[in-house]
Amino acid sequence: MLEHNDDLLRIENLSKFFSVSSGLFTRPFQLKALQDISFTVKRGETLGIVGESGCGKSTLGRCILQLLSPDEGRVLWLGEDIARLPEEQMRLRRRDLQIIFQDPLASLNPRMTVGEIIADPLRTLMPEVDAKGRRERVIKAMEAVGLLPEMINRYPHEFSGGQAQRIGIARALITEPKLIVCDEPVSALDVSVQAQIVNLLSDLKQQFGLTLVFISHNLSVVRHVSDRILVLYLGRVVELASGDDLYADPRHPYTRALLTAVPIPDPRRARQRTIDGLVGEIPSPINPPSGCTFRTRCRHAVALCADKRPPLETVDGGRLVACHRWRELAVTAAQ
Amino acid sequence: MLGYALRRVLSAIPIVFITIAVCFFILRLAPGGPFDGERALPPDVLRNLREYYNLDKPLPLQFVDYILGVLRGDFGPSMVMRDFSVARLISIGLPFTLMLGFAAFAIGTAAGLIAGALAAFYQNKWPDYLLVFVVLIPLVIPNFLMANLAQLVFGVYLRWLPVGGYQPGAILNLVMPVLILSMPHGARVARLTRGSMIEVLGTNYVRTARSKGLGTRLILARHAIKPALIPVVSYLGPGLSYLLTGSLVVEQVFALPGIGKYFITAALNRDYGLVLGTTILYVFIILALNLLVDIVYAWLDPKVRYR
Amino acid sequence: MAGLTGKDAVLSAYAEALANAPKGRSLTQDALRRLVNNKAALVSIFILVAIVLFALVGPYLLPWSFDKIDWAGIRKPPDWEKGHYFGTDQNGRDMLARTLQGTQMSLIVAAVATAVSVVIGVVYGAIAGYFGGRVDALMMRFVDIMYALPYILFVIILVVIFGRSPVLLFVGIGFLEWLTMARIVRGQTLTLKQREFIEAAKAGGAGPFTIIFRHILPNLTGPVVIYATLTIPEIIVTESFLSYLGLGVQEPQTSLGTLISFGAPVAEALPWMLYTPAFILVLMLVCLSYVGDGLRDALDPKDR
Amino acid sequence: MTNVLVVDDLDVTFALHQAEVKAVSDLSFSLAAGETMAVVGESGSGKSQAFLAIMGLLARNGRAAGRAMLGEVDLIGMPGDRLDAYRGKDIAMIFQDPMTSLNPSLKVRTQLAEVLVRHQGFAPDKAGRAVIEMLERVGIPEPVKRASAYPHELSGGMRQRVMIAMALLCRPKILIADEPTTALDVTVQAQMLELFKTLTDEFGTALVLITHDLGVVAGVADRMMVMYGGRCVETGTVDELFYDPRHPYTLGLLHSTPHVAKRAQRLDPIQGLPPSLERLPSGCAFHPRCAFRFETCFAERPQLLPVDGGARGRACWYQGSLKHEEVA
Repeated sequence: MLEHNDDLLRIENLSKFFSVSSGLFTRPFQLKALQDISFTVKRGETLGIVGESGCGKSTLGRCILQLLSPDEGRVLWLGEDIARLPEEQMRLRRRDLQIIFQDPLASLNPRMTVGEIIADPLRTLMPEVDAKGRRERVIKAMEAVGLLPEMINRYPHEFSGGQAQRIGIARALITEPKLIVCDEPVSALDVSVQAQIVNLLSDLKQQFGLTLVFISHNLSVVRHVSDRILVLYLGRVVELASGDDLYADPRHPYTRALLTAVPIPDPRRARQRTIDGLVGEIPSPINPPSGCTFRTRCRHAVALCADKRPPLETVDGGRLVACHRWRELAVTAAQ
Repeated sequence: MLGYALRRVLSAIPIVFITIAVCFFILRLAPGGPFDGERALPPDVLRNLREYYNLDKPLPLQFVDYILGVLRGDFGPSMVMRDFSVARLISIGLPFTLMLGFAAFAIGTAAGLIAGALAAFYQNKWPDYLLVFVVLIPLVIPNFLMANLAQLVFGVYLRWLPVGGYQPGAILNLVMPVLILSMPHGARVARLTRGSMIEVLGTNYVRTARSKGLGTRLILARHAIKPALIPVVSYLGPGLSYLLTGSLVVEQVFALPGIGKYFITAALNRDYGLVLGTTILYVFIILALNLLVDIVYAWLDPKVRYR
Repeated sequence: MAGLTGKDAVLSAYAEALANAPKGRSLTQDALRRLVNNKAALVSIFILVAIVLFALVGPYLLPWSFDKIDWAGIRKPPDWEKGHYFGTDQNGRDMLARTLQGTQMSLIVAAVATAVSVVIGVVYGAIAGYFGGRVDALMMRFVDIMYALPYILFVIILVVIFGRSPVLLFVGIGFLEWLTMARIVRGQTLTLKQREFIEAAKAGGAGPFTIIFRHILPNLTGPVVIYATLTIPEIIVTESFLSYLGLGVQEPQTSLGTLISFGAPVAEALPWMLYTPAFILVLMLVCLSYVGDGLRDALDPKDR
Repeated sequence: MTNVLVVDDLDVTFALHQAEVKAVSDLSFSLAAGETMAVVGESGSGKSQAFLAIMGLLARNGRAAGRAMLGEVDLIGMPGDRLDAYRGKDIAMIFQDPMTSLNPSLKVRTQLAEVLVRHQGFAPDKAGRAVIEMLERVGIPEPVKRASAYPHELSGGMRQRVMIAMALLCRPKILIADEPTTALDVTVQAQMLELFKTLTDEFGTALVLITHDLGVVAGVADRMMVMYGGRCVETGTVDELFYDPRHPYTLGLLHSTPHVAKRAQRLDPIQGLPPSLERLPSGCAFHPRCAFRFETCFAERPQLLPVDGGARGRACWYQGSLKHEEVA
């Protein structure tokens, strides 16, 4: 297998199934949350992952961190498959891989002080650091995220959402990780605070040389922070491209529809544009459509789309797209 | 809905069976027995007794015999009241206990629902405070004490009602027992109703109903009552168990000829046959009523049916 | 964070200073503050403490012990000169001494049974909740069945089995009382398990035991404390009820229920024999009920 | 154009266990027939409470003062049973969470038909037919089947469509939509906003769109009102406020909102946190976060005054220009 030096993380054919059981005696059925996902994350970049609710983006984030273990495929961290690693060995890698959550208050243990919360990963992941060293690191981390060190002995319920999110970020930073998965880090925050956190993340990324996987349903935010963007639909990759390419020239009809649906904070433009309205809503992942899963909402669907699943093709400049008709559609779009 | 009911009935059968088995073996394995009198019985008498009561066979066989008997309605002989079969004793006491229980259940549930709904509707106004306080009384005073106090006040001091005993037709003798029995049940129902009603009145969908201009009466009748009843109905099952406890007490205190009195006498005398028979019967009744409650529940909450 | 650099000395001095940084208020402290602000609960706590102290110490201060017979004072109303402050019973025993002994018994029984039920309930509930899936479904189905069964009959069967050994009897009652606790703990564990801070702990490399002891159990103290305060009165009532029926504590030992059962039939002639134990019992139960409500409001400030 | 709703000096206060909290202060505005007005603000700005007060739907501990004239009648302080003649008929409301805003134990048909029975005196079967028609109108496929469904059998977007259908049954003069698309995915949100546009146009209904998302506002609204700390800080047409904001908070909001079509290097957010209503800052509530503040802002509260003698207004002491370069 060819390894690029700048590939920090490489996901290969990853699938994750959940068995949904309704009762003690009924047979559980499978929900295919993720199917055949492959992509790489390069050192120092920010990879955005977007999709509607239920598309599997959070599951993907958790599979990267082995908080959920994938059912199929490999998760290569620096060339080593961590998907089948026993938990004790995985623990050694965890200091490099951290996560920030959506609900800032729910992600903090209400019975622990801020200092204890931030120091928690240090205790298990870096036992060589003594209590004094831990404290120093905690204070440094707090300063880095813009929290006053005087708050170290406070409890989470005394903080607002934005401050709580800063605590969560400090906890993720404490082990000096290489990669942080940000799972909807700003969607629970007020607009003005959301912008502060977005800026904070990009500052920290520069300062500490971080690589980010940024999961969000908000395309504007993803666009703002990401170098490359991965679009998921019903547990499959439909398109992967650099942020500029994706927004300037979306190849998959789903991406195009998503983009036109994003609200634009600019009245004149907003009034001018036509929304490429998707029909209906996302189908149930328990019983996905045959062939291309997007075909039920796609205006360009033809018979082929129902019969055969489109492969993920590499198109110009390392972009990926999974659509039978992307070529024809690109021509129509150009006209 | 029908399928749901059927499934519930079928799943109750093993529970009855398991309960019978557990009670049977616990009681058979327990140290001591009905024949451990003050003086030891001669060995051959004891042997005859054991043979008569079917105690000489191996345990599993005894169990099979017992189950077969139960299926025929035969709960075996009483070991202490020698001339009576358990089934006969039960058939004397059961109708009375059921009557007492149902009367108390009906009165308590109805009163509790009305009181709770009123308290919720007048939340933090005087009817609410009054009801919350009144409801506390039967909850903190255990009902055997309540029964004794009521006997003393209404029977002995005021002489309004008979102190105890019962002959067929003596309705007045039942007033105190039924009310005493219904009070804690009613109080719990009232508390639950108040709590869940307040919760429902604060939900978004009641707000939606108000935003439609439906008017208080319609909102209560159509939008609030059904969901508010859900926790109350799910309490009614365990509530029946509480009523049963109460009925043991009430029958004892007021010297009423119900099954509870036999049960206590049997327990005191280690009359295993009678204890077992009564327990099985109670379990059966309670499971049957619980089943009914579950079905009502499914009717109230459409989501349950699809589980 | 890049490694520690030249700022080390400054930083470590700063860290020292911050060791004394202003302490925040934990959830528990907040709850206690709210509890203290609740007057009914506060008064109830004082009364309860007084009752407990008096029940434990009182017998040593009284001129009569609970089983001593005063042949000169049988069936006598309260008599301060002879030291029968609450009168005597048919056998000439001091009612106050007997009531205190009965209270002691009720309290011990309640403590033992509550402890047993809390331990079983927490362990059972945490296991069911943490492992989830079929284990959980099976374990909780069992609890559902137990719930539907007539609890008091099983207590009575236990009495029959364990005979007259009060300790065993109340361990037995504890064994039957844990159902609610198990349900609550299981439900809480299930919700906590899905909370993001548990995932954060996992991402921080914490193993299952660290998660249970450091992250789940501390967050269960609220419901467990509330449950325990609600169980104590329930067990006091159960015990007094059994004793009242003649199935519980036996002579010369006594309990509030036994005393009431002796007092009730003669209440017309010797009212003090009923009212003394009845008053203490009801007072305890009322106080416990206010404390329980107060704790619930204090620990769950949502609806205020 | 005639005004369908005129609000004057609306105050909303909540009695909390220790103190009284003012959620809305001195709010005045008017709503013209058929127009769409957006009310923008972050959490705690009082935007929802103001309209719940107008609808008479405040929580038990809430109290409203002032006037809200729906034609000739004042809705504030009107007892619930009299309000019911207008609620759902002339003025309707849609809430954020379609999951909990529909009654889980009643079928969709029941919840819709009752509005017509109550306000239009329809017989049940006629109401039933009208319900199906309206469901079809809001874009629900197989309306006959959906009408007999319980809310939990529908998807989030479908439930919000049901809510819209319910609110529009009586063709109200005013529709208040409180964060109607926040819980929905972008694609469904876009469908929903289109639906709002077409239906309110068709029925001549004035729409009040309460939201925190400036993107939603831009595409749909004619006019907007920005709220902060329970007060209106700036109001005007959408174009005026987006292209020429005169209040630092409006400007800050615009700079905080990421734009999908542009990749700015950095957002320029407002510093600090939205205030808690229990501890509102003195003077202008925005001053602790404001880059243009000076002494007056700490001590005195600015009034909402007309700008350029036109219809727009703002509440700010700063008289200079808010050009982007000048932001510190």
